[in-house]
Order: sequence, then C-alpha cells, then structure tokens
Amino acid sequence: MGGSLRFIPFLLLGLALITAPFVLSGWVLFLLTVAGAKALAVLGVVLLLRAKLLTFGHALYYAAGAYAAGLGVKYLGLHNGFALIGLAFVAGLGVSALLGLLVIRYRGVYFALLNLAFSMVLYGILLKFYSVTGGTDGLAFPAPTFGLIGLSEASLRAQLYELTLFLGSLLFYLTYRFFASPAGYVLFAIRDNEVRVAYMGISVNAAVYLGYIIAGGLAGVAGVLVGLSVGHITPDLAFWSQSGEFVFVAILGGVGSVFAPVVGSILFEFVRNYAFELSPYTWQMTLGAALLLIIFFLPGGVWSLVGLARTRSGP
Amino acid sequence: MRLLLVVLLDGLAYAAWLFLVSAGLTFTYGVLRVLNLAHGNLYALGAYLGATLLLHYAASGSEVAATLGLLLLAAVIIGILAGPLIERVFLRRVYSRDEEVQLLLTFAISLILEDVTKLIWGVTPVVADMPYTSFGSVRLGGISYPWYPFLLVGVALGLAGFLWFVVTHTRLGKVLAAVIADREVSATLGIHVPRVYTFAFTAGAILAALGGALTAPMFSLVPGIGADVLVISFAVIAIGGLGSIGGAAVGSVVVGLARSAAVYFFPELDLFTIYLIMTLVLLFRPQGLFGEIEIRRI
Amino acid sequence: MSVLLETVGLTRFFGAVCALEELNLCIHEGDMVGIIGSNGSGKTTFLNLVTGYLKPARGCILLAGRDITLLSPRQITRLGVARSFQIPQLYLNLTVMENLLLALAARSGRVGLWARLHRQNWMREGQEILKQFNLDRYGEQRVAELPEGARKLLDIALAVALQPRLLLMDEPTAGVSTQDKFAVMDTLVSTLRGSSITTVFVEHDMDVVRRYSRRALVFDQGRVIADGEPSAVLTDAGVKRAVLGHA
Amino acid sequence: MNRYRKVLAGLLAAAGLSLFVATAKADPPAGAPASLKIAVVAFLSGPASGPFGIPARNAADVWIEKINREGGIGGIKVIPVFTDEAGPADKVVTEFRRLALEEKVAAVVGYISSANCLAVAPVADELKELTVFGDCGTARVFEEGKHAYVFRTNAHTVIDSLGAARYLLAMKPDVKTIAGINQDYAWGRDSWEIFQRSMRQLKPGVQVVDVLWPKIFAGDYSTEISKLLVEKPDVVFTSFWGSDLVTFSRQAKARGLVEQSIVLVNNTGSDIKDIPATVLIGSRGPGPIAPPDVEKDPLHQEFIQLYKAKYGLAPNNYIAHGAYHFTQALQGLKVAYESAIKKAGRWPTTEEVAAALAYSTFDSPAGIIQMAIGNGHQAIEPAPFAVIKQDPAIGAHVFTEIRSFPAACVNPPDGMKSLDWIDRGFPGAKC
Repeated sequence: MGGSLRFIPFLLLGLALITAPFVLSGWVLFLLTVAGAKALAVLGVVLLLRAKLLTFGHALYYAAGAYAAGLGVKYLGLHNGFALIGLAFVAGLGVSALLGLLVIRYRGVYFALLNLAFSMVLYGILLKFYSVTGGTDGLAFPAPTFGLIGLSEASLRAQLYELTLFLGSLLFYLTYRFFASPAGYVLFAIRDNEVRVAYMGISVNAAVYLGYIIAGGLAGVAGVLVGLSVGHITPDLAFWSQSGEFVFVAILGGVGSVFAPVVGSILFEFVRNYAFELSPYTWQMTLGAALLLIIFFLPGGVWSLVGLARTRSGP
Repeated sequence: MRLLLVVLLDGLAYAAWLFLVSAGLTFTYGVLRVLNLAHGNLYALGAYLGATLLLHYAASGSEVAATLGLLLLAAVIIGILAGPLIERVFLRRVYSRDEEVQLLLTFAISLILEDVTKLIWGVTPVVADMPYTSFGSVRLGGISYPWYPFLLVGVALGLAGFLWFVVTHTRLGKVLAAVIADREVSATLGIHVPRVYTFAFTAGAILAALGGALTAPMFSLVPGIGADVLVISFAVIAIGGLGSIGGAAVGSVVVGLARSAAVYFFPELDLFTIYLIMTLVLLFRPQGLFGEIEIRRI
Repeated sequence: MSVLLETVGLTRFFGAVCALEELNLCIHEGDMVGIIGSNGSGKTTFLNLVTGYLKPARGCILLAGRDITLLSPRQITRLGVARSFQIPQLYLNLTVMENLLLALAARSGRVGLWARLHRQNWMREGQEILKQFNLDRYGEQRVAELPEGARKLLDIALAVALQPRLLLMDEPTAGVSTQDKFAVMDTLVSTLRGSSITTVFVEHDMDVVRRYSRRALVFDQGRVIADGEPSAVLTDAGVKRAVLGHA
Repeated sequence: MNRYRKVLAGLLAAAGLSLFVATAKADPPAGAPASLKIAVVAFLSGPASGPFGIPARNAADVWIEKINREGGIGGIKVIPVFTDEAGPADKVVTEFRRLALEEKVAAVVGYISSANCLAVAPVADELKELTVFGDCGTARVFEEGKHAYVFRTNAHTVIDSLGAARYLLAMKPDVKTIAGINQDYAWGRDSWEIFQRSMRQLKPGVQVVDVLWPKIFAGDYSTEISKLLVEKPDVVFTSFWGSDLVTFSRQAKARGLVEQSIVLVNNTGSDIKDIPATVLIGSRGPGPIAPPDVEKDPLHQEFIQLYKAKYGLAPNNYIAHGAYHFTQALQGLKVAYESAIKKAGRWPTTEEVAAALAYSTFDSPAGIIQMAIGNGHQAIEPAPFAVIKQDPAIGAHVFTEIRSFPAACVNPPDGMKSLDWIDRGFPGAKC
C-alpha cells in the first residue's frame, strides 16, 4: 500500500515537468533545459566524488561531446539530433577511456590537477586548430532534426526541453541503478578503503576506470545537449572555470543522491543569471563564500536539507 | 651555435621564472600535504602590490636598485597578511577532513581572492616596468637582452640555495622534517605543530607573492593571471615531484629549455610543451622525477 | 598432505634493516598454523609479502605450485588467498551488511553495474555469516559506529566470506580484551572447522597459539627460529626469550 | 499594465492633441510605447573590459543621455539596460533570451567578442529581436549566414589587416621580409590570414620569415622577441591588443626590436602612452585615430565632450574602437526608427525598423556610416592608420602620418566573401 503510494509524488513531478513547456516562459524553459543538461555533467562529477576523486577538469569531456557533435555537423553534415547525441556520448566515452588509462593511477591532488591540465590541453587544441574548430569563434549548431519528427522553429525549444528531460531522466535512472549495484558500491568502498577493495579481489583500477568512463560519457551528452540548446559552442566549454563550476554545483547539491545534481544545477543557473547582473565583480567571491559555507556548515550540500526535513517530519 | 646559445639563454630565463612561481606551491605541499589552489592568487596579489609600490616609488624618483627591496617588501606584506589568515581561520579546520575537502577549501579561497584583487586594482592593465627597463641591457649571442631576467636567474638560484640550506642545515629544517615525517610523534617531541603549519603556509604564501612581485616589472597585470600560474606551477612541480624543492628546480629547467626550443623550432607546440613533458614524466614515473612513493601501513 | 604455500629464499629489506631473511617455508593443505614473534620480527611482513602488498627483494612464493611472487594483492586474492588485518580495514561509511555484501559480490565475481547489491540470496548468506560471528545485531549500522571488537570480527568475517583456500589472519585477537580472546578464537575455529580452509594466523599471545594452532612457527629478527608442534615449541627457553624478551 | 498605459496614452493624445500640438517637440507616433528599452551588452569584467568593454558601455551611457535630452527616438525616451557580456556562450545566450523574453527590450546593442556575435545572431532571428552588434570583428557573421534581425554598424575585421598592409606599403614600399606574432585565438588567426594574403596580392615576392602564436594573455614574450631579433625581419606584424600589446611593446622596446624592425599593429586597444614611438598602429574604423573629415564632424566633437564631461577621460583614451562603435549602433537605430516612423506614419514594427536600417547611410561620431554590404546589414568604414611619435613640446605621444583608406578601398563589395575578394586581387576596390 505504502509502496505504491510512494510513486505518486514522482508521478506528479513527472507530469509537471513534461507539461512545463505549455506553462513556462521561453526563458525559464531554456534555463531549465541548460540546467538539466549540465546536471548530467555534474552527475559525473558526483559519481567520481563518491570514490573521493575530485576533478578540476571534467569540462574536458563536456567539451569533447559538444565538439564531436559540432564537427559532425560541420564535416559529416549530420543534422539528426539522435545521431549527434550518440556521437557526443561516444566521444565522451572514448576520450575518457583513453585518458583514463593515465589518470586512474592517481588520487587526490594529482587526480584533480591532472584532469585540469588535460582539459587545458583540449582547450589549447580547440584554439590551435582554428581552421577545423573555428578557434575561439567556435562552431555553430544549426537546429537539429529528430528522425521522422520534423521540427518547426517555433517548437524547437519545447522539443529540446522534452528531449533533455527524457534523455536526462533515462541517464539519471541508469546512474541510480549503477549506484545501487555492486560496481557502484565499490566506488564508495574505494572512498573508504582501497586496500580492502584489492583484498576482496576487486580491481580498484577497473572500478575507477569504469566510473571515469561513465562520468565522461555523461559529460559528453551534457555537452551536446547544451550545444544544441545554445546553438553555438566555443572552447570555453573546456576551460577550467567550467570544470570549477561543475565541482561547485556538485558540492552545492551534495553527493548523497542522484537528484542532488539536478537541484544544485537549477539553483545555480537561476542564481547565476541574477547575481551576475547585480554585481559582475563579486560573482566569483559570492561563489567562493558560498562554497566555504557549504564546507563548514552543510557538508552534505543542499540535498542534505531534504534528508533533514524528511527525518524531522517523517515517522 | 649562436642560435643554441640564444635558445639556452631564453630557456634559462624562463626556467628561473618557473622556479620562482612554483617554489611556494611545492614547499607548502611538502610540509602541510595541502595543495594550495589559491597559490596563483597570492602570486597575483604579490604582483599587483609590487607594481603599486613601484609606481608609487617611481613617482618619488629614488634609487633604482632599491626597487628589488620594494618587490620583496610587497611579497612579505602579502604573505604576512594572507598566510596566517588563510591557515589559521580556514585551513586549520579541515586538516582532519578528506583531501578533497582541503582542495575545495583552497579553491573557494582562490575564487574570493580573484575578486578581491579585481575590487582593489580594477580591470585595466597595471604597468610598472621600472626595473625591467632601467637595469640596462647586455648583448649576448648578437642580440640584446635586458639584465632583469638574468637577475631573476640569480634570484632563483639564490632562493634554491637558501631553501636547500634551511631544509638541510638548520634547526628549523629539522623541525620541518620531523613534522613532515610524523605529526603526532613530533608533537610528543615538544614541537608546536600548529605553529609550524602556520609558519610553513605563510612562508609558502610569501614565496608565491614573491614570484608575482618579481614578475610584475615584466608583465602587464590583468585579472586572471593567477589561474594560469597555478596550472603552470602545478605542472612544474608534478614533473619534479610534489613537495620537492629540488624537483621544482629541475622541473623548471627542463620545462624552460623545452619551451624555449619549441618556440624556436616548433612554434605551434609552444602551448603544449609543458603538458607534453608532464604527461611523459607521469607515464613513466608517476611520483615525478624526485617524488617518493608512500606506502600505507596496514 | 600436499603443500599449499611455499616460500623459497624469501628476503625483504626496509632500508638497511632486513625484515625477512631467506625464508623457506611450507604450509600444508588443511593445516592451522600459528606464527608468533615479537614486534618487528617479520610476521606482518611475511603476510604482506605472501599477499603481494610488498614485493620481496629476493626469493619466490608458490601457491599450490604456482609462482605468485609478482602478482598484485587482487590477483592473489582471486587465487584463493584472503587475509584479515591487524588494524581492521573496513568501509567505515557503509553498513556492516553492505561490507559483507561487497565481499560476497566479489567472491561471485559479479561486480556488475546493473543488478542491485542488495539481492536476496546474498542478503541471506550475509545474515548467516553475521550470525556465525555474533554480529547480526549490527547489520544495518554504519561500520564507523561499531565498537572496536566488532570491527575486528567483521574484518575477519570479510576474509572468511570470500571462502578462500588459504586464510591469513594478522593478530585476530589484538585489541580484544583478555577475557574475550578465547571466545573470539572459539567462534573463529568453530566456523573454520567445518570448512577446508587452510589457516595461518599471526599472534603475539603464546596461549592463543598453543591452544588453537596445530603447528607453531616462531619468528625472530626476520628468521624462523623454531617450527613444530605448539606445546613443544613454545616451552623452549630460546623461543620464550625471543617472543617475550625474557625466559 | 503596458496595454493600460498605451490606452491611456492614446486617450490623452486624442483629447489633448490640439492643445499640445504647438508645445510638444515631437509627438509620439500612434502605437508608440511609453518608453523604448534598449539592452547594452559589453564586457564589464575580464581582460577585454578595460580596453573595450567599459569605454563602450560608458559611450552608450552618454549617447543615450544625449538622445533622450534631444527628445528620444521618435519622441520616445530610451531606457538602457546594461549587462555584462562576460561568461561562456551558454551564459551569454541565456542572458540574451532573458533580455528578449523577460525584459522585453525593443533592441539589443552590443557584443564585443566575435564568438558571442556568432552565438547570438541565430537566436536573435529565432526570437525576432532587433540586434545591432557593437564591436565584434569576425566577417563570418554575414558571410556565412543571412540574419534578418541582425545588423553590424561597424566594419568587420578585414579592414584592420588589409588596411595595415596598405598602410605598410605606403610607408615602406620596399619591404622584403615580414614576420607575424599573433595571439593564438580566432581573431589573431583571422588577422594574420588577411594580412599575409593581402601582402601577397599587393606586393608579390615579400617573404614571410616566421609566424609566432603565443597564447592569448600569455604575459611574457621574451623568447619570441629573441627569435625575432635573430631573424631580423623588415616588419613585425602583430594583432596584439590590450595588456598583451602593452607587455609586448615594453619588451620589444627594451630589447631594441622597435629600432630593428618596423612594428605594425593592426588594431590597438591600448593606451597610446604604453606604445613606443615609431610603431605603426591602426584602429577598426575612425574614432581614436580620426582623419580630417571625421575630426570636423560635429557629432565626433560632441561625443568627445560628453564623454569627457561624465567620465573625465577622452573616449579615445584607449586607442580602442569600442566606444565609437556603440554610438554608431545607437545612432543607426535612431535613424532607422525615425525613417520607419516617417514611412509608416505610426510606430513601426521591428521588421519595418530592420528594413529601414538595411542599406541606410547615417552620420555618427565616427563619421558617415554606410550599411553597404551583407545585404545591407553590414557597415563599411574607412581604415585609419598612424605612426606614434614622441612630441617633446607636450611631453606625450601623438599620432603622425595619419592616413585613412576609403571604405570602398578596404571592404569587399556586397555579396562577395572577404578572402575570395582578396585572393582575386580586390576587384572593384576604389582607393
């Protein structure tokens, strides 16, 4: 009885999200699309944080996904949105599978900054190969098509929103299953005690590698979704400040649940859009101060407030 | 042959700069085992304050040689103001927490300092090049070099020697070594560990600011210089081995020469040299050239 | 009885100190071996070498005739060698049951990324193991909240849950109060008796070794100074001096 | 609320028309809004804010004040909405959508970064938002696409580097070797491409001895300068601007590069006092470097006075075009609105304003602007260049040898891509 009732809030939330395009203004819808897409990259950061792996270079895979699709448009003439997303996913997986071979041997500061360095290399490559990537001017993403469904300009935004919603929900569900699986728990186990993991006969490297690739793939999809929504991609996608933003949102949301990155991401996008206008000079300072407050007073992130409310009110 | 000389000279000058900006980062890490992501911002603060003092000083028009003293002063002021503040108020509270929390904390401080710098000095480039232009120049390999970068080579060598001497030949060095080896044991030996930490962090902050102050006369200062410096100095000390001063020195020379050679022979690779070297080193020696692998006791 | 573990000329230095010197040793299938020695005599180093955590300077290690000297702890564990630790090595932020479920998942070789960790058959087996170790009331608690003694038992339970051919235990009664010591060992021995697990345990308590092992090895300064039937070995004056520091 | 105001305004207008007709300076046309909201987007933070963004924002500020003082646009007061351009493309586009959909601004003026112009242009079309780019350089905007609602009232980047080539040959016709040092980003790459292709056309046989690509805001160029000193090219072309140019200039001067080679800067963006004497500099369109006809333009003089009065400095304190370009955008909007009103006899639709702006010609603080190419959406401007000289009389740097190449000489004709035009030997150029 109680089990079946538990689904009702989810059902209502789902319905509300699906029907949002008919209610919300174009700007809010766009913001939600971007926030939802970015939440996927943040989810990857959270996944790695579960294994105590902090990365300051996750934007690398975000940009890899976006640029794989962008180059697909430019050189392969691809316009099918699903093909582009597939391409980005494969790019995120592929690049993380390659670099993962090197970085999974590292922990702590090495891991954090090696990722940072690699993301800066990609940033440099995107600038360097100007004739291919458009350099800092970036690449355009014309409006995509989706197989048999033709897209009119007017409904494009709503469709991209729905696409992000469904694809995002699917990936979040898959990640949720992953977290509940033995392999997902191994990441937690690595966080606590790598030695014991090895002495259970489980490969620490394989588990970290797997987590790293999943995080890379998620970021790749995030990149292409943001690219499709914005309509234009630039090397800034790979810049360290983008990685820093992902980390910030991950900590803001908390690592306790797969929902936390979504909450953190939406909160962040709205606050940024207003705070940036109020005072561009103190924007980073605001972020830094918020991060300090979270570290000292809310180590579980905003999501822990949800847990707190639940334990207080619940039976 | 003459070209080789020029490559060497440029490489050494760049290496000196690299060492000056990365020594503080590796020193702090060596003692506290905390990688200070605000290192680049302390560098920027040192640079800005150094430039400001220079501009002020130039207005009153006194001795040129004393400018170096001013730059040192700027570094000390920044270090003394920021170092104990960051260590005592913030860092101290997270030593017992996970490494990634410590990184996040210094990241937060870095974000704050970035804007503090902007609020104080604005966004227009700050230019103060008195020592760079007024120390005169010398002809080497058929082209003209200002003295200043070579002065930095001297300062870098001096600093490396000084740090080596302090670590190996003084009581302070022994205290540091004891604290690095084992916090608890050194506390039972009567060493006031928190004080050593504050001291070491402040020293690292002074070194960071000194790197910036000494650079100020060569660069024009704009927002964002700190972030670049952090990434570069991390690459240098990762090559040398985190926590090793000697490693930072060797890493600087390797990167400096490689980068200079790249500009001459493969200009398109300029940007990537440092990362290429870092990747190669880490592939074959994950702990860096002079780093040591730590084995956890079980 | 066939030889399960054999070391040939096993040597390891820490700096200039020789922690283990020319160790030649055979452990037979189904045996219960107690290793005793003072601190720094090389007991733990022996376990670390056998399980691949440390690499020897010289010599080799054979498991059922197969050379495992250069294998990693993970590979050696997969070959059927499990160990417990002097300081329990646990996942502090997971529950006791989750710790155990991970061991069961590892044993099954199905560290998959889709099906849940909390599956029925593993949960049942986990319950049974917890019962055997008298840990069943802690099942849903986070390990971080566990008392010291319970952690020690869980540490051993995790090794036993892997159903190894060879179980190595590093001071299973260290940190356990004197009156509980024998209770802990009784639990262990009764659990192990039904299985065919070959067991080697390191101890510094003579009574424990005398009472529970069928063969005793005495380590001193990196070498084996006595080897044989426990009651005979442990009454030797030289052994007493080496282990206790006095005769 | 808005509708209520409109109705009220309509009623008031109907009732009091005869009474007010003599006193009102300009009657608001039928259907006019109570006020005209215009967004102004420029870098208010980051390295481009000092040389470009802040002067541009300030220029828009004083120019909108002037427009309002003189009765607004078509009798309607302009309300500016200033926002920061800084941030990645997704933030910039989100902000553009907010301005269009939430703030409901009538037009958006601004954007300094080429990447942001490229990102915003299709969104402007999607939202049917009238957008006038204020500074960005890339020729790609109108050469790679058609944008019904997007305009650029300043010249694109081709004039910077083609102008530099022409000026160089005017000053030193016997140049034999050139080298380039450019920031490694899109605009640096564009600048070099246009410059070297132009040189190849204008003086075949000139040899390129080296091209260096330090990263943008690298801060140190001593190794590059050593290499240039070794190679001794006749000319060093650079697209450096802002802090990079200042650092490069200082190091180049200290090392004698300025004496050894001619240093040619295509698009300056730094303070004149920071650039050594004898360096050749340019600017995208007249403004800081003003040829005589622009110097005499009353709008030019008025702009300088207004800016000085409010911000204490001359707008060309930095040799940056941003400040002038933003006034051009506002001036273009004003003229287009007013001619559309005249034509329609009521408040015009966005499409009518766009139609009026296309192929228009109007006066601005940078002289006469012609919306001549890119289907009438892209302006052409002359390319002014000068040599910096130390003037002992005033103890400061001044411009000498000012030369301005006519717009028709340095811009491709309508419908032709810039690089094609250069490679085909500038067909139709009138110099």
